[in-house]
Amino acid sequence: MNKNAANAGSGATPAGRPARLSLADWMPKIVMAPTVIAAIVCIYGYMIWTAVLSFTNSRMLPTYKFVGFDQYERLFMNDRWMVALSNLGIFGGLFILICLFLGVMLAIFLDQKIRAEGAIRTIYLYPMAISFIVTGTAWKWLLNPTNGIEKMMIELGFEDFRFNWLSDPDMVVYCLVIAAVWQASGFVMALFLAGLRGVDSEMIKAAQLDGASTITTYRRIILPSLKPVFFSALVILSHIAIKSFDLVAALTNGGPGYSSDLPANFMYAHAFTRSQIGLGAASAMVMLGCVLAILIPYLYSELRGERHE
Amino acid sequence: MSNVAKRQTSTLDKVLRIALYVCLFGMAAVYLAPFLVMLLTSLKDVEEIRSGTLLSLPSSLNFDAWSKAWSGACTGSQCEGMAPYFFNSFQIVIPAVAISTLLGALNGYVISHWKFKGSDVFFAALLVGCFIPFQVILLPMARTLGWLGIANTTTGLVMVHVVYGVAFTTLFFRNFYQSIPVELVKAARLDGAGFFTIFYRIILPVSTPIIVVTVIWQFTQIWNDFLFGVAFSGFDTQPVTVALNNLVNTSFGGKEYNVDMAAAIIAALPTLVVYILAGKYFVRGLTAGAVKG
Amino acid sequence: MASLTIDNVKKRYGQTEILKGINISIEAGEFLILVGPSGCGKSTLMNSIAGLEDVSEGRILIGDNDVTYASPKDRDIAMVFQSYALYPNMTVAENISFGLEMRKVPKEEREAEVERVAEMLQIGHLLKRKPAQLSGGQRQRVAMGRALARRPKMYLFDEPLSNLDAKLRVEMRTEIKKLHQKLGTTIVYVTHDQIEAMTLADRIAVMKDGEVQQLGTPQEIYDNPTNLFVAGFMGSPAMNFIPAKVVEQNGSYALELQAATPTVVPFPKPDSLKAHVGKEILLGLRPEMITEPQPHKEGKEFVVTADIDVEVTEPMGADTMVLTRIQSAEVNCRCNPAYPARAGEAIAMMFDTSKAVAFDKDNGQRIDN
Amino acid sequence: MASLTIDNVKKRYGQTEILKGINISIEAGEFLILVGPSGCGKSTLMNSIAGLEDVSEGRILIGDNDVTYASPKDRDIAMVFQSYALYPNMTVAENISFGLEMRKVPKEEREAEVERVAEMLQIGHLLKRKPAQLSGGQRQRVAMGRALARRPKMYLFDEPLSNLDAKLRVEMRTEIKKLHQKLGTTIVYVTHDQIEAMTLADRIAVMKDGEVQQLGTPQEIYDNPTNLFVAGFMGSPAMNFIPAKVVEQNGSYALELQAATPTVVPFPKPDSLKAHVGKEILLGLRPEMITEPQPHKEGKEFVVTADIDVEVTEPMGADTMVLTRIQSAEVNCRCNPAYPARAGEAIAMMFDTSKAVAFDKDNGQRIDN
Amino acid sequence: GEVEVLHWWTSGGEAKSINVLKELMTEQGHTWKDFAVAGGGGESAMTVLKSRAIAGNPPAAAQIKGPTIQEWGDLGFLTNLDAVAEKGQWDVVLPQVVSDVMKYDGHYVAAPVNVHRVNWLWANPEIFKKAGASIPSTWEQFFEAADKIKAAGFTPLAHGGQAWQDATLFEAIALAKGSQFYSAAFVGLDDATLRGADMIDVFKTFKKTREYVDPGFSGRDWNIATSMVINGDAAMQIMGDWAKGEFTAAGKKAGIDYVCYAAPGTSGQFTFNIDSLAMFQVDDESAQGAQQDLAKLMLEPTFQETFNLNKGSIPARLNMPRDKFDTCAHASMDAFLASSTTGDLVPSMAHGMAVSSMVQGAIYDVVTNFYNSDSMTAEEAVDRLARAVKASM
Ligand SMILES: Nc1ncnc2c1ncn2[C@@H]1O[C@H](COP(=O)(O)OP(=O)(O)OP(=O)(O)O)[C@@H](O)[C@H]1O
Ligand SMILES: Nc1ncnc2c1ncn2[C@@H]1O[C@H](COP(=O)(O)OP(=O)(O)OP(=O)(O)O)[C@@H](O)[C@H]1O
Ligand SMILES: [Mg+2]
Ligand SMILES: [Mg+2]
Repeated sequence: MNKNAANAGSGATPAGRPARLSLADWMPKIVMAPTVIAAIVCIYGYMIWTAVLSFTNSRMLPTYKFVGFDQYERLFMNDRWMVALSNLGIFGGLFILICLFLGVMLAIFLDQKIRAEGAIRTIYLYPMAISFIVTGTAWKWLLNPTNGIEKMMIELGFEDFRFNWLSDPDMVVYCLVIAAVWQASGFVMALFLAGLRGVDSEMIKAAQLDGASTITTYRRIILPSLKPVFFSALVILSHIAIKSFDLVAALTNGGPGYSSDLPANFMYAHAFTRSQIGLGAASAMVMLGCVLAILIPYLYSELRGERHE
Repeated sequence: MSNVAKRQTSTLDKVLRIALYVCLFGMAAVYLAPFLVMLLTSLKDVEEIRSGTLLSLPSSLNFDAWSKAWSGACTGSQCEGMAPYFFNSFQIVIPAVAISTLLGALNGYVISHWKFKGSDVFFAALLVGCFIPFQVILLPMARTLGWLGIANTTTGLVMVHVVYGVAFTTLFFRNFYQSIPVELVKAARLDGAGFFTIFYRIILPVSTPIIVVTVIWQFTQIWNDFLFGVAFSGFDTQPVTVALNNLVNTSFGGKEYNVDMAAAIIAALPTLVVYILAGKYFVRGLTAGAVKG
Repeated sequence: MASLTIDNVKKRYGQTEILKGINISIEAGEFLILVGPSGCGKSTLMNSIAGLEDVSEGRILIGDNDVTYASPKDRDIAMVFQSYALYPNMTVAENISFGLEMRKVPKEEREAEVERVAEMLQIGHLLKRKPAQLSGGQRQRVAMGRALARRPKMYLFDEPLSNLDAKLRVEMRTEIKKLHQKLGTTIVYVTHDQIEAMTLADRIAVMKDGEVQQLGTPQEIYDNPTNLFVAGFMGSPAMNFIPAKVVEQNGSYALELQAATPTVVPFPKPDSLKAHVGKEILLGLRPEMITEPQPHKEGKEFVVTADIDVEVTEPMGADTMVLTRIQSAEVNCRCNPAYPARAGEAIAMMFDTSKAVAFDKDNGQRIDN
Repeated sequence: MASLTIDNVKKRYGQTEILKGINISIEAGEFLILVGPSGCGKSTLMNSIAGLEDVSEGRILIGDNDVTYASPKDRDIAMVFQSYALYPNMTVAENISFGLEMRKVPKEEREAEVERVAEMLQIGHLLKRKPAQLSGGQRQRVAMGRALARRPKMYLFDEPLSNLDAKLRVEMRTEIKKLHQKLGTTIVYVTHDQIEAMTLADRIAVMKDGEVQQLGTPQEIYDNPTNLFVAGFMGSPAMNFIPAKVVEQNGSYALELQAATPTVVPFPKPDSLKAHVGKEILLGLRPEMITEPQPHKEGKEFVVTADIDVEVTEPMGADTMVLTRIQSAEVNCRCNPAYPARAGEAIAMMFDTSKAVAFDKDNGQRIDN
Repeated sequence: GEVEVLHWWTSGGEAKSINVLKELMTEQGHTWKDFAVAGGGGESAMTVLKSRAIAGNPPAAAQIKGPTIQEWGDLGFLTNLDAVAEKGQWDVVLPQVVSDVMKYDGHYVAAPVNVHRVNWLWANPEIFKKAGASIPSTWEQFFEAADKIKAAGFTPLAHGGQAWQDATLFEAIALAKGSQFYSAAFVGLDDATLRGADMIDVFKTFKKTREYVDPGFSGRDWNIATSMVINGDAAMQIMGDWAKGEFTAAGKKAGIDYVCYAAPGTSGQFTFNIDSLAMFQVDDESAQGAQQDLAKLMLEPTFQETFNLNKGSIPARLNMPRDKFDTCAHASMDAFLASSTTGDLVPSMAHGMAVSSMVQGAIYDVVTNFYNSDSMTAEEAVDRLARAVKASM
């Protein structure tokens, strides 16, 4: 399984390689072309456009009056933005960790030849199916101090039970985490389950003989071989975390005050509701910058490391 | 580890197994709770919702809210319920899912088995790209669609979904194909198979689990998308989420939570159906035992 | 170190019965070699012993413990898989030390052990590589290393040397032999290499179609095969089966071959032929027993010289195989390369029947036992 | 059918050079066997020929076409991978016919071809199975079948028989030989089996560490190795290298061995020793040239008998290997099992030096050429 | 011709009202393409509008109000309605404040549908009776009454913790400091006023109301808060006249089951919120005709009446028959007329009639954060307010 056979080859193509015009040789490139074009225009083109806007004082619609770094200055003077950023840190971190943990755990549990696997799997997955426009309401009720879980627990006899995170500016971000985990962890589970279903059974046998318990087999043998799946899951989860917009809009609408605001909401509110496209663009660029700062080193090590497997 | 032999179980094993089931069903209950709230609410009438607790059972089964949500509730000035919007959504979702999945599979295949100079870099760039907040691309995308003459059409929406979905589908497939031995592709090339033949005959048949995952992801994302749906659709091509949003945001004359909840469940039905159908293909992978070492 | 008893083990995949009631029992510390044609169920049996496949029927005992339903890790067995089954995400060193780690061996000991094993297998310079970066033979040695690093009750080796070059194979074979002598661990070993089988085994089990045909010491199997299959399977080139008629001669019984001219050859146990007088049987004679006439042997008991027709000659370095024909049967003769056998001509060959055996033509069973 | 020229091919993985400038050139229709120690680069070379790995330097020509950069499917080559690389999602039949399908062979022909190949490989009953349901040897045969179903310009076989039992291996070897004779297709074949190498090859290339050590006919390689490595690599058990002093004797030159008593043995090309008089060299003598004294040979030229110390005896069925020692060197002697060699005692052995070769002790090169 | 109308009048009453317009248009032989995007006070609808405008494909008419009309006018997207206005004598039938909002650069570009009064206090007389309190007409009275109500075990003030509701309450308190103060602060954005002692006072009063709302208020929708008053859980709510729809839907009668008063200290004052449809330039000629017809129809008394009866607001045009309207609406109409001459008619800051959306957003942020913060003092809040307003101008 010389995984890197193909890549090492491509890297080491001698300079003297004659240019060939056979269609077959071009096929991979042709196949990728639409995506490449789309990415260049619709991702990088727009990104640059946004970057340009962030240096203008665009308000309701884009204009090109440049104002230098004014928007960025205003952004970092803005208390609400700082709250949103720190919320993203807490929310994103917890959300990704808990989702990964739950997703892996559930996938492994489900992989134990469970009788009702299909049904359980669908139950874990279904939260993804329902738009947050409405589940937000259900969650709002559940987390509501006066008539949600708290009330249920009190009725069940736990008189002192208090659960008022939703109205506590310091705790409300954890409510977001709960709802987001509820929604996304099932998909992570599915992702890992698909990965588990492709693992070579001989390897597992070998580990059993080596004396590894089931848990160790998963931890040391199976999960490491699912590294690419972790990679997928991580990208997906950070994507969800960074773009969590509906969630906040439906569950807290940023409140109490703006204590549960996330950058995506901040950006949207400023760019569209408050006619401050310039500021919105600047906030988008900062978001993107944060992502890149974390993502690029990771990507680099992932794409390098994988060459030898 | 399904191939672990079934053997006579010791007491410990049994206890563990029971614990496992307890855990799984416990989690299932937790996952179900919000849904139960929604379901129960949808079966109550407005008065009961106001007075009862969240998980109290409805006094009588009452499907009025469901039929209203389906065909009677007002979404804007029309009062035709959710029904008409389903078709719009399907028109968007089916081609968008199909195209983005196919493109993702092909891209993943190229990136993992037909590397060329820059393909890895491009993959990284694509990934970075999927972190661009969707809100910022609304305006330039609107302009682009206007130029292309497909603003506010289904085609335009499909295109938008494909463009921003393909990064994820590529990611899924690439990471899955990474574990397919290169020897298989080599053998097929020697056998005289070309680029597409290898893809179709060798790679696709072992991709079922990842196709399932990708379709689930894409279908859900596109079906539940609101932002693009609202910004790029025409008045007659609005997807179901926009209708749901309109329906839910009724704030005049008392909120009909039962109808809202019923509508939400109805709106989620196609996705659920996809989960159930696609889930069947979550079979064990087939790569094992093909090669040595 | 523990004895192994396989008691009427059957294994079915769906309808097909792969193991049809295997009975083998060896002492603690014995070296058992499984041989048999491709697809006869050797790997399946190994997997069953290791507990990696459930048996459909029967029992497996290690020492006095019935382990039929024990989990693999409780059986304390190390195995080399035919398909290697290396952990692709671990380096060679990690692959080797994983089993030790699982048994809670301290880090320093593990490292020392990895070194030792790697040196023995000549893969010291590969310790940091991932399996995908190894050649076929190197992978196979890593698979070996993984098993050898441990000190289990029993080793299972499934064709562990098949992808190694001859030289390395000899060295590895010697290492395994030494290991066995030093530790005295029970070993079950699958090989297709006759020399491996003959030199390593305390006992050989010859399998065919999911059944054990014969279980015995190498010498027993070689000299005293119970049936045509075993006789034909062991030894390379295979034993010759020459149609021969049982004739009565001087009150004893002998065999008549249709060589270039009919020739009567003596038989070590003439009395066993009595029941078959006048019938045709198969005379089993190994190629090295049909050679160019050798002056120092001629005239001895059981030595007869006759002319036979040469069909093909095959030089093999040390010897030349001369392919001849007696009636319908091809007969291989092992000659000195200098012996001037030429295709199409008849030439004198010396038959040494002192170790000859005889088989029933119809059911393939030995008749001289 | 096409000739193959490999012109200074180099291959690097990152820093490490795996192929260090390979030069091989064979005629159309020749059968080339690659041998060499595990990890020396055989599979890498095969992959390069097939176009599955880009070479870092050098050229590869098939016929007169430079195919160095041609895509694999344009080279019209069929290959058996060392790791089989069966398509896991296809049945055996589909695996075999896939290549034909790709070449647009009509369905009936394909089916007929699958049947034919399957019968030849004795896997007819497995056609409907998936690879995961096969035994190791069966998988290997399917891999063979996949190549054999096609009629390419060239076949590449990478250890195609390693997991087969001896009998099947002989049969398959014969089939391959027949195939080659019938079709005359150029074949490159990797094997670790000496007999396969000797019997199949038109030419053998002995590789070591990414370099070709010698390219020649089997007989050349066996009788006339260019260096110590080739001499030691081919033949099993390996050629003995006995330290010997060059002495002048009767105006000619001979070699003195430190057997139990110093013994002088003649050498076929005495003049080549001239430059080394008084120095110690290595005498290369194959085990079959050191046997129990054989009356019919004694007294012939180049035959000398001397006593040597027996260390171990190893019965191998047809022969017994007697391991002896001359100075520091282990010397293998191939004796009749009846010869009463006993460990610890000295016994007479007959040295036949008619095919002996001599090597420089320091650089391992032949000195008698 | 065709008119595509982008709006967020999706809730029951509103939808019914807009259907009237639709029918009227259809009668005229036009096609009505309904593009409704509900939610969030039109946030989504605004997004759609921008995206459509930038794609070069704006709808014929869109629900835009207040200063936003000017912004769109600035960008040159709006069409001229002067011809219709002249025929319909808009300058005559519309009060000056209303017609000013509808004009860009002196030309009509939008048509109004209604006028909301925002500074209402809705009360449940039952609870007041039980608590022995009387309906407050100043903020001092408010807190007195609230204490009694609280003591009687009810929630004094029904409130939903969303930014715009906070701002609505805040603006009512500010209005009690006088229309001049209000205008200087929220229309003129005068720095001194924003930092002044009065403003500090406003913030303090504002914060004090926090003690009279129940703990579950955060994130609550306004209509839930209203239903607390309806159900007899809470005594009062400060909310615009759209709250009336909730009472009506619950079968409650004005003056009997519930009462409406001006917010404490603001009787005679009127914070207005005008809904309107702005007309965009479209290429198609028949569409242009339809557009003009639409503008004309919107000002017809029939439509104005039905729409406002449904929505709880009062007609934008003057001199309408008022017999179908209820007492609260009558009060509203009276106040509207009276205040329009005294300068007590002020645009609602909380509902985007006073300032641009940027400033409005900045004020929202400070107000809502202050209301939910335990530590921020009124002085700090005032400072932040002034700075935020400056920064967003
Ligand atoms: N991807 C790789 N990266 C680095 N080194 C590699 C890689 N693949 C193979 N090698 C090294 O290249 C050398 C040649 O490998 P190759 O597979 O050609 O050997 P081989 O002659 O076929 O050996 P064997 O007989 O064991 O199959 C080996 O030493 C191996 O470790
Ligand atoms: N999963 C399976 N389903 C059905 N038949 C199987 C399965 N696995 C193996 N077999 C069959 O069982 C038989 C025994 O297989 P096994 O691997 O034990 O053979 P083996 O003796 O090890 O052969 P080899 O020498 O070729 O490795 C083979 O004929 C094989 O085709
Ligand atoms: Mg096997
Ligand atoms: Mg190899």
